[in-house]
Amino acid sequence: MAAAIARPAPSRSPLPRLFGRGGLALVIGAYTVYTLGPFLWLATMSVRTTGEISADHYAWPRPFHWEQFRVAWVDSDFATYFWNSTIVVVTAVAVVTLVGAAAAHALARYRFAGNRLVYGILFSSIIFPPQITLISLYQILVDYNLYNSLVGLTLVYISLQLPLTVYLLEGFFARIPQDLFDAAKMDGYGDLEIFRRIVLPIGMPAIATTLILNFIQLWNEFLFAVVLITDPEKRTLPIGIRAFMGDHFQDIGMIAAGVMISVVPVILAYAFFSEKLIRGMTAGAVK
Amino acid sequence: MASTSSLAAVPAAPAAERAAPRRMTDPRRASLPVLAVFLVPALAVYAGLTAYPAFRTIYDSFFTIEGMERVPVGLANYRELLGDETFWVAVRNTFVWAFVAPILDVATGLLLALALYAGVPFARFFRIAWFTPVLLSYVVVAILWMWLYNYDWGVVNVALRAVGLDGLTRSWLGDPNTALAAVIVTHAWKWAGFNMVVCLAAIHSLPSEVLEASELDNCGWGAKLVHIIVPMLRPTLLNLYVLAFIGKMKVFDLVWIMTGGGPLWATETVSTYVYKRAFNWNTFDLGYPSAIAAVWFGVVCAAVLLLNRVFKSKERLEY
Amino acid sequence: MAVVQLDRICKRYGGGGPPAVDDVDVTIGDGEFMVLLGPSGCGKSTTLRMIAGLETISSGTLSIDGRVVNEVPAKDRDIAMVFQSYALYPHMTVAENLSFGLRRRKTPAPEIERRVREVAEILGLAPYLARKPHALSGGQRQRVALGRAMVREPMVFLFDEPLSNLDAALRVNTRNELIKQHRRLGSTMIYVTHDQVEAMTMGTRICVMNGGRVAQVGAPLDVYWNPADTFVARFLGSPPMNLFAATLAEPGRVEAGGLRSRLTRWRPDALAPVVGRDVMVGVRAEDLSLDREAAGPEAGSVAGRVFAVEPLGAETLVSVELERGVECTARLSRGVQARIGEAIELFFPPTATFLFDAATTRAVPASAPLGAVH
Amino acid sequence: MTKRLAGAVLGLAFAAAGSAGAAEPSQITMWSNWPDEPAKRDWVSARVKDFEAANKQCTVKLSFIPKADIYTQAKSAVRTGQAPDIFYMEPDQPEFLAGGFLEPLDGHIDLAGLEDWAKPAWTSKGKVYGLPVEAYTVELYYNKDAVKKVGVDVPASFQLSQAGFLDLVKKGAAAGITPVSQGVGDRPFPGGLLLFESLLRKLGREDYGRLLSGELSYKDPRVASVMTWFRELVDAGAYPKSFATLKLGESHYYFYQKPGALTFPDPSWFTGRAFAPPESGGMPADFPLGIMQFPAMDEGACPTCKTLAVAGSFVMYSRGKNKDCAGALLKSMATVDNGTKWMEQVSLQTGLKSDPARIKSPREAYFGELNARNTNVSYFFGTPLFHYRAKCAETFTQVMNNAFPAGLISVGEAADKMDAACRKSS
Repeated sequence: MAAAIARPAPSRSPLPRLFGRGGLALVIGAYTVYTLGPFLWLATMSVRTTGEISADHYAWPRPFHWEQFRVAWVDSDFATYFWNSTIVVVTAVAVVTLVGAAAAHALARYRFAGNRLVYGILFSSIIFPPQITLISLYQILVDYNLYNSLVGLTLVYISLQLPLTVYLLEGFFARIPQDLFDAAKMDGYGDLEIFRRIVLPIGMPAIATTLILNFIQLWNEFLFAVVLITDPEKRTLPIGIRAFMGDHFQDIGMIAAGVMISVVPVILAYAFFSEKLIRGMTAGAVK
Repeated sequence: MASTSSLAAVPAAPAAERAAPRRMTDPRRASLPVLAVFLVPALAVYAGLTAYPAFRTIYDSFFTIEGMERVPVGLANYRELLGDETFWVAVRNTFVWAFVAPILDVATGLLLALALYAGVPFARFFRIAWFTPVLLSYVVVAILWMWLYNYDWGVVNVALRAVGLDGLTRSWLGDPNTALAAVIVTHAWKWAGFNMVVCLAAIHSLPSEVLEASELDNCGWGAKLVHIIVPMLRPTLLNLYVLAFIGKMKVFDLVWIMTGGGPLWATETVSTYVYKRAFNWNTFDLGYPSAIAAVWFGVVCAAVLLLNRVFKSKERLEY
Repeated sequence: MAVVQLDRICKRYGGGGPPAVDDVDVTIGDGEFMVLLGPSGCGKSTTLRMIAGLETISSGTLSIDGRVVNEVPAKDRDIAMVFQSYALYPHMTVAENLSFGLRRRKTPAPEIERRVREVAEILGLAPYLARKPHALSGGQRQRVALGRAMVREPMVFLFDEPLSNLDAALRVNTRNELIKQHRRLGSTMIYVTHDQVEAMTMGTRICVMNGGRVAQVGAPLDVYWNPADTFVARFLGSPPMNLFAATLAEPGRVEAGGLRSRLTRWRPDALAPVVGRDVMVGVRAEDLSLDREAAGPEAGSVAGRVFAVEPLGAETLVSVELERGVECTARLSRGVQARIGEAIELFFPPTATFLFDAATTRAVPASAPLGAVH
Repeated sequence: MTKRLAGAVLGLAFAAAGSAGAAEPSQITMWSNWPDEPAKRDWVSARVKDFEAANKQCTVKLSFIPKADIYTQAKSAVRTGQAPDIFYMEPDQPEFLAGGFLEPLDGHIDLAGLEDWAKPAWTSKGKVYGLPVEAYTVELYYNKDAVKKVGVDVPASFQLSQAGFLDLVKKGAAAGITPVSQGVGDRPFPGGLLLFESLLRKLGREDYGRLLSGELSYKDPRVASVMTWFRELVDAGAYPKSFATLKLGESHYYFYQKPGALTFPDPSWFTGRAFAPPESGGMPADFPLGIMQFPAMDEGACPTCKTLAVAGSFVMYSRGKNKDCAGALLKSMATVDNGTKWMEQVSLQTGLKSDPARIKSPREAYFGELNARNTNVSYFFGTPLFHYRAKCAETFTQVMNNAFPAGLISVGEAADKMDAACRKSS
């Protein structure tokens, strides 16, 4: 389908007519099936019993076994997992945004010796394979009594997302005209107030973008959660799903229901915030 | 790590420098206390939860650590690494993935963004639909795609059989010839939407005059793409490539859940190998996996620097 | 109200190179409207930012009202500034933008309210107080920027090319508005621009800068008629003053290429130092005419061929090539009919002649004032 | 700004401190595998409940965690003093013992409650380190009806010959029924079961032991002949096409529900999954399950040999803070009574002593058949992964478990790779 878009059309008509309505629709339709198809398939399976699924993997659910969702919810501690994930992810995202924004602001705005060095150091940690720090991080958390605690996991999540946050926000903050800062200085504001009253509000589109990206990534984080959390009451959603899969080893229908439970809120949230995400990304690029 | 010295310097002398009004008059400068307030939290998080563990890992790589005992072995772990066949297979697979797959990701993302930019109806719906895979966790994506690749009833083989191409059906994840490609496709499926959103944002920010001018120049769609859009998006595309590259150099979750590195190490990546050596082999030695991790960190850094040099791109991702 | 005194102010940036601002020595009187004029990169904005406290002063002293403020942060200098980009806070309404500085200074709320109202009334912004900047036109934004400075009621106003983002008509309006406000407030104002019209019309004095140094300070017309060097001479005036290279063979008259001129403004002893040396003879475009009689008995002249004619409506610019590489432009009346390629001779009164030393570019001081009929 | 941040962090820290402080001093933690195997889970829960009822001074925090996660977590946890007091372990993870992380049970439990054959799996320097709850033999389950349908009669010895098994495979493949249901999607050993059981019967216990300890080469002619035969099975289509990705749970389903297969080589903990309710994927009640012996090899040294192994065991953490309670719990588990209950409820062998006379299993028929296949056999102790370590174990997983039975590499290549990784150079 990629080739279809790229095919040169000897036309100088505006974009919409460039390669014909038909071709475009076909490509778009095909790609939508490709992205949504598997997901919808999963959705149908979530309301079918495993017996029905193995009889025909692609049949339309008949009847709809909505009770699978109830069973999945009751059977496993999805409520707990949700709550844990929410606490950890929301706290981590809030803190990393604040900490990252402060650092990004300092790096974008102030000239000081070692500015680029600090930036490079912070950014370079994006390169670290997580396995590199996993074991030591584990030991450190134990040293500070933060192992198997949501606080420890939150701290680790903050450190995980810090480089990306600084990277994205620094780029955006650097584009805020210096005049605004000068004006605020003339208006009598100090550095911290300028950050709070000027940078944060103006940076909101970019901050929204990093909030969303950080949220998605942490909501789905698995590796650190599995190593750093052992208490079933402290499991986050991805480990919860894994455990749930373990509990229902060959019950495809039930697994699908569990997966749907975990996925739907994120998709709804994205559908709600997607405009902001795009705007945030665009806002930085348009000056 | 060169970082440690500068890390220490910032919080060390805030009081001494407080009386530096000279700096205050230039809004692009800030006194040390102010800088400290802004930077210390981030640097503290970095130092405590990234630099220190990383340093510890590198330190560990000069030991053999069995149980509670650590025996200094000098460079032995590194020497062993040179002769470790599995490691080199993992390096090869990771390189293939890291250099090839981002092209797939970025190209798909760009073309999708162009399709949306071309002004299709329901653009908002498509944007959400195409972004959906990004929202799914690797665990979910892995389950889903293992079902899709199922030999007996997976979509891929069912579709092939439906069009009479029974000969092409295979156990996609079980065949060393296709396993890596199959996992790469899955990974691309997950990430294309992200690239699409970034490209879309970048296209929207292109000055429309240039696009209009190119139309006056009787510039065809293909020509416009090649001569106008791609060159103007170049910084964005290159940055996406580098970001994707870094991501692939670390790729772990998906492989681990889908194939565990098999069959016959065909999908082994450096990350899965490190993890395997650290957590899955029935030995406790942390020194060797630490050595792999340390070497790999160096390789990734070098590769990123090299890419930046090749692309000569000082421009950064446009957000 | 305040006197702003710049005493040998220098600005050097790290990394060597010539200083951006070099030894600027100017005193701006109380209530004066001082215009810093010069091409981009001449150091005028840097000077302004040093006064504002947005840039450190490398050496020299800056004092406001007798108080040395080199080390005083911007917020404590009681100065307001209007930026070229307006620097309106995009996330605040007009009212919030106006009151932002006052809120910081702990001004009582009713007082803030009163001042914002007042300024909004004066500038005609009252209907827009609840809007955000992106919903305003360029002129309205400019007025908000001005208003933001005015509500502060500062000792000194600074303007950094505040009109350059406006279209021509609006620019004229706003210019008049600013003059009006200066008269009303009577505050000291320092205004940076590269536009000579703004400088001539607004400034009580102008300070022409070039390459980081002050080229000349004075009342607008004084600077216009007595430029200190070729740079000032050419920078003020549109089109720029015509300069002709020549060698002063004898005192009293000069001939070079198509140029012929008598130097009646200089007594021989004034010319003595430049006799036999290379000089630049200057004639403003508006002093050239086709009418020999009007130029008087000792009229100078230039002869050449027309190579460009630009009718501007009110007048016509005619460009003449005297010989290869030597050109001059005349501002002639709108009725002039000139054809390209046509040979032409233009005349000017000897009293409209300027003379500069080619080696130093400095003007040769005249013995008699400029006596053109204007 | 920073104040707010500090406040948030402090708040969290307090919340954590609060929950930590609430812990009872006599509480011990215990991790068990088998979240997905109800019978075993119930057995463990019941033992813990009994113990808590009898010992008021101890409470037990019991978690059921998938095996892979237990290993990952325990591996980090033991190093830092954070491992639970009691956790699940199998003898194929010897590094815990070697690293000194396990507490010898000698002083805590009555060793007489353990079967003598089960002790060696956990014995080191004369001490026993694990409570061998789960034991198993490697069995060859089959679908009686399907085998009959393809025209093969299982002899009275319940053991086919080398050629007979090949014939069974070919007939199954010809009839479109997968001969051997097996997959290696989530386990490192199932692909090796058939081959290594055959090698055991060919080589006899002693030489098989030498093979697993690296003293005997995979190029040995006897080994080569079994591998060649095995390769014939593979080429005849013995395994499902989805072999590489089929998970253990799925291969169960594959065997007794859909699409169905002739045989299913599996350790006898087969029952943990098979006897789950059919609607959540277990074996249908009327499934014609049979157990046969793995085929006898031509000129095999020991046709009656069989692998016996200890699997799920409970170990005590050597740095546990409450060894008294932990020891008491393990002690309360190691009784004949509990062994009998395990056999009854789980339908699986145990390393705990049991009283066969008292077993009243609802799966009597199955148990009878399992016992019948285990009379007059001589056991070899331990699966290949119990003997293999590190690179050798990894190579076993990739080559013998996966690539070779998948037909990806030849007999010679497989032998080369195994020798390279496992052969002792001496």
